[in-house]
Amino acid sequence: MKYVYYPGCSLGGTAREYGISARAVNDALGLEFQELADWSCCGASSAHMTNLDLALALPVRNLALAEAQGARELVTACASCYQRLAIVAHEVNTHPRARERANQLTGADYKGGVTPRHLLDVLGKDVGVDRVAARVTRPLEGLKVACYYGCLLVRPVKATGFDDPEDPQTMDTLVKAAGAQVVTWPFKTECCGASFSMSRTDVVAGMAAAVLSEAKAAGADCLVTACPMCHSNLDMRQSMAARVARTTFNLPIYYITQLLGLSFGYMPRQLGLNSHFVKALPLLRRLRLV
Amino acid sequence: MTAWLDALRDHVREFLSEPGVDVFIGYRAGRRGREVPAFLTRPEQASGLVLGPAASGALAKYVLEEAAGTTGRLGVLARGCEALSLQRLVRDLRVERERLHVVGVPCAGVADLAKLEASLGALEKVESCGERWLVTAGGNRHDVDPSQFMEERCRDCASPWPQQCNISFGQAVMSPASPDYSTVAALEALPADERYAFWIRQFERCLRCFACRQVCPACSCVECSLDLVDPPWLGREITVPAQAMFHYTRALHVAGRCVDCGQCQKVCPVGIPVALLNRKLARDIQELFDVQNPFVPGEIEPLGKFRAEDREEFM
Amino acid sequence: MSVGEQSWKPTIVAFCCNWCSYAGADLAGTSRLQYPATVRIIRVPCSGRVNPQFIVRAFQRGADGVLVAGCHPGDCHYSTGNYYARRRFLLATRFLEYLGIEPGRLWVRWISGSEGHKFATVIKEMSAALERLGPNVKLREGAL
Amino acid sequence: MKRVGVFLCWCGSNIAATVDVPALAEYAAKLPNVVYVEQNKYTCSEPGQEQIRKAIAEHRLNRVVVAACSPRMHETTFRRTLASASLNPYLLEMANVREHCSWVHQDRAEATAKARALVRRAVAKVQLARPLFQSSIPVNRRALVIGGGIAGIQAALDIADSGHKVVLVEREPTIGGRMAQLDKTFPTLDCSSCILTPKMVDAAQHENIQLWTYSEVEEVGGYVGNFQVKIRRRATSINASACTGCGACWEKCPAKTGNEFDLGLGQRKAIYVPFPQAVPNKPVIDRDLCIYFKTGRCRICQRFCTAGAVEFEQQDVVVEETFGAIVAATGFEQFDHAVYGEYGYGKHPDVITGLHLERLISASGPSDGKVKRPSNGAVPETVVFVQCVGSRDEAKGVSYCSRACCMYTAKHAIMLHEKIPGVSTFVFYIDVRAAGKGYEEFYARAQELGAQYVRGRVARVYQRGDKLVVMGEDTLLGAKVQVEADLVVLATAMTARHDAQSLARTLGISYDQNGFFTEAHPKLRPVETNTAGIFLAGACQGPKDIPDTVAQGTAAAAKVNNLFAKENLLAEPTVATVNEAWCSGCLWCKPTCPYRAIDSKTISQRQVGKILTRQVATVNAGLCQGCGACTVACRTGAMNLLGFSNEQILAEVDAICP
Repeated sequence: MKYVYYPGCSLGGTAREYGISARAVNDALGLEFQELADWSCCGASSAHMTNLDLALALPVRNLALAEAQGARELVTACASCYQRLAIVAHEVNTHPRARERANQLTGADYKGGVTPRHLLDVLGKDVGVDRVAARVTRPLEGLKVACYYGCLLVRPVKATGFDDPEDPQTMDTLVKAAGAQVVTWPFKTECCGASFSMSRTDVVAGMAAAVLSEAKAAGADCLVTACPMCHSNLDMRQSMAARVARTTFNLPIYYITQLLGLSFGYMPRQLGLNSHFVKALPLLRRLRLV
Repeated sequence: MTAWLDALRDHVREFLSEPGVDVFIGYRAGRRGREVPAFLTRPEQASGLVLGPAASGALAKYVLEEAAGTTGRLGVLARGCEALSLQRLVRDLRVERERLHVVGVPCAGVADLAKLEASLGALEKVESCGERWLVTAGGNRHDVDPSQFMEERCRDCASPWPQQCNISFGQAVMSPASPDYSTVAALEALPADERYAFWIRQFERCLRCFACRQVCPACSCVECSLDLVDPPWLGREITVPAQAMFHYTRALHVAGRCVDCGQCQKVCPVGIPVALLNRKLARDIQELFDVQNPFVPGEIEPLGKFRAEDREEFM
Repeated sequence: MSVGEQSWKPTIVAFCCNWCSYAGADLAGTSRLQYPATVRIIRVPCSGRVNPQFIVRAFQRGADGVLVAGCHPGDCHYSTGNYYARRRFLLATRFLEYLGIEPGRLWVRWISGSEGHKFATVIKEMSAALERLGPNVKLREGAL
Repeated sequence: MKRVGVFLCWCGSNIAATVDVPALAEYAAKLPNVVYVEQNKYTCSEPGQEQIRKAIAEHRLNRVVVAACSPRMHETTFRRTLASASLNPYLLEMANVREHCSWVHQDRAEATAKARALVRRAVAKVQLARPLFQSSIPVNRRALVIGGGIAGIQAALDIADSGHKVVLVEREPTIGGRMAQLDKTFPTLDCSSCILTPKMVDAAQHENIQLWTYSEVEEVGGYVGNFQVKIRRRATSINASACTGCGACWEKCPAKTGNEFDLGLGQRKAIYVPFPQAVPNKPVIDRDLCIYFKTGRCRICQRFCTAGAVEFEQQDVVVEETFGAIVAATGFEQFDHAVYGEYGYGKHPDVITGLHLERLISASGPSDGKVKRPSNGAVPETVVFVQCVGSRDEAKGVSYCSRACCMYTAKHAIMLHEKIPGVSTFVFYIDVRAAGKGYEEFYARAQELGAQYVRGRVARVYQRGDKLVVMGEDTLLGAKVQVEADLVVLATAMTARHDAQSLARTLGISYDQNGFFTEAHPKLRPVETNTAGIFLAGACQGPKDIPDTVAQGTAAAAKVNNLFAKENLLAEPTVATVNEAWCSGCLWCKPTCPYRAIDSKTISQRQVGKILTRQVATVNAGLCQGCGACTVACRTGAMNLLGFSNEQILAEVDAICP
């Protein structure tokens, strides 16, 4: 299976381990990801708050590039990129004037023929749980995972729509396929406050604490996510959240591709499992998964 | 000579001897090699019945005139297209099925007599002989390949074997699974303007002689709306748009009821491809309304019924 | 393009069923929705009353476009009239196209009594589409 | 000689501001056969109408065109004007230059040009108008009421009390409907059963009412005054006249399932009465559940029935009856709030709906009136009510307000405070709508008793240990709030019956985008439908509470009585008619007629000295509603529609084009 792939900025930076683990998983599953040539920032997390033209033009530039390269879909692993691309794709497809404006701004001639997709959607639908399960060589037995989708991945339904916005399941089925145990918990799609990650760390600490507390209360010993924002917030801000909640969490935050990669038999280093703030390996060692 | 013709004559002779029988409609030999409609009322006339490639008319519609004001039974000879035409008249309640005695015969296509005459000279006789035709013309006998001289409408005949007959003679022939719409598709492939120009070229020749209507088994109205002065459906003025209106109306009036006998096109003195209009509508009816064969009269005509889940294009 | 051509506005003859589409047009009026003065409505009891011959008649007499509007399927005041209309016009739209009339000349739309907005939108869209097509000369008396 | 008068209305400035009426008058005067033109400020006013009457007399007008508003507005008015001037009312034609012209266009020149075309059309059509006369149809004074809830019961009683026969058809084994499920009613807190049960008994015992429970309407034909209705009376498997209602059968029946009446909170048997006060109080056998019907063995109920009333061999019976009028009172359903996964309905047993709570509070309910948590039977200490679950939510539910929820939630809060001392209740709401007599006071009382109203939506309900955590937002404080609750009660929207559309099609009435039946006019004809003789009562027309439902039931009955006050109805004369000379008798018109108004008849014709008999189509003018579908099926045009004739429409097309 071949896809045109939009990496986004995070996957080369703060979420480098997401980027490399995604490559590893794709290789293992025989997915061919061709990087979108000349891609640029999608404007995520700030553009739509500050400049509507920019918020429109940046994603359309990338969509138009994909369209010009003959792609009908554009796959991204970052939940934030995905959401921006999907919202704008929806917007220009439902409002001809928005498309005109975007084309005018970018000088492109985007016709609306590209559907942005998230990697999770591709893994869940195109590859399918059965094929993922078949590739597992080291089942993640004993790992109790809280699947955390965050607020961006499945909302708004009009634009995204690949999973239930209140109780999404894609990641759950994949984690189960990898042999881990999924806990039932209510905060799958709660916000972690990522947009305030830099500006209002006090707010973020409180919100992250709520998410982490619920995961812990539900019996999880780690969280899994498919969003670089969620990851950095829950991982990097975890100690601060623990102080706010006057507790210790000690909950490693994994990317879905890291867990899948691990179950496929990759070494921790090949998946960037050594680069987390909350140490990612001790738990795995304890369960004899590495 | 066709093998079953004697048996047919015997049957008709017997039929005409039965009480309450008014007439048998078949073909007899005419002048110049033609075979023309015959209206037999006495048993002894049966020996004069003929049926060969030169019988290029259509008998079904004569039933209407014969049935009007009488109550007796009517026999009629029917090839595939004529049998469908009779079904049409029955479905349109123009004649009761019980009054008809339909005698089915096979048909492998009739001769384009004008074309034969043009290439072989004055016709004297046209007979079928196995797969070939024996034509006597200009004093000579010719062995002719039927495919060269067959009427156009017979070439892609979808109903070579008559259905729903009281009795039939000869060997049954398989019908093709679906009518052939290739001529329609070819025209559809043209750009709109060219198609328009094509039809205008056809319609401007129209003499409004109404021969297409007169011969049509689906045009059996007591009074034709196109003859009426009031309401002025058509108007009296002879303009190309009015001619177009005529053909549009005629085609829509037979839409869903046309049996594709092809007579309309055959009788047109100026060669307008009238059947090409009928076939377009039939093709669309077949596709849009899931009608298996739109040329076979059904219980209710496709435009007289609907399904709630019919195709929706008008939201 | 001359000035005269630029100011040309199409003429639309609309057959509206009394119960839904005519009421929809009335609602557009009571809601003061603005749409081009291109449309002229002929009231019929039901879209099932519209004879396809009326359509060609309108083209003959100089209409640039014809709209047939009725209740949504399932909502016919007479319960089934629009279903017959739907069959007739599925056929007639294709047939007119076959005769070489541009597909955008005849529109059929279901417009309910509560869809004043839809009525106005259909007229706006249809007017714009006809302006792109230009005046109709096909089948028009005097143009041939 | 046609003498047409044209009356142009200014409608104050409604028309005149956009259309140049004087110019239009000048233009109209030149149209064929127009002999008189007049402008009025308000043609529909009494002086305006008087002018028409005067002009008809003075100028010997025999055709009238009024260019004014929509004929849907004033055609009847002006027809009456013509009639009062001794001119046949159908010699009128209106040009709609207001709704279709002055109100929707701004450019004066364009609007005036269009108005000219519209007047031209009307003048052309009116020339071909013929005097038409109403025909009369006898009225069968017997009514069918579909649905035995409070709306249907009320309508049936009111019709029956006026001396007319009524058949009340109910799908369930008992009448009573939703109201029977309720414990108390707002704002008076009357016991629902206490006020409903006597009415149910009245309906059952009324000499003019036939009660057909466990029955459904299958087919409706005919027309006002003469509906032919096929009703399926499902086999109850019980001989109703033999059964004493003793209850031995259901005591002994071994097959159990959740009781629908208690929304599954309690149990019922295969042979059952839905609730103790059911009317008729005779059981039915649920054949899908009954062991005998599934396996051929059991018959325990039959063995224990001393009256010998159990009849397994009963079959459904389809009866055909004639009615003069029909009242649809089929009620509503609860919104399927499964789409609100975040509220955890179905996942957490302690998340219930308002109707569940009614059954829990009800003394005759599965818990004998004790409010208990379904999960563990404990008495709840904290209860959260969530309003607008489905209502006012275009994204996931319906766009409308369900009207009754605010008040029944206040009622629930009041009742909980009365039943459970020290309970805390929270009500999450968008707005509180308490428009009704005594409603605002009722809402205030709920607050006084301690119900805490929180303005905001609930985002999530989840289980934490034994408790339900309700996360929401208080928009007045601008803060997130969390409540640990024992019970969460969802005020689910009232929606149309899932099969309402199919009943609408059977009845030939229309329904809105939400599936509620559409009234003929939202303000002025609220219980009539666009199909004459069919009326609406209760929540099948839209969400409403009990007082409104009862009022509508009575209103529908008044309309039926109104109809039944006449021996004959006058039918619109704009019907199809056959020109027998042109008709070929093919009868292809017949299948297109939804009213079965077309039949064939034999005519004799003299032709060339012979008498010919032949078949032609004929229209029953009483049955025909004038849709005209047949006219298009007729190729000759022998079938024509009076008032919308082929001649007229062709003339209109000719006149309206440039």
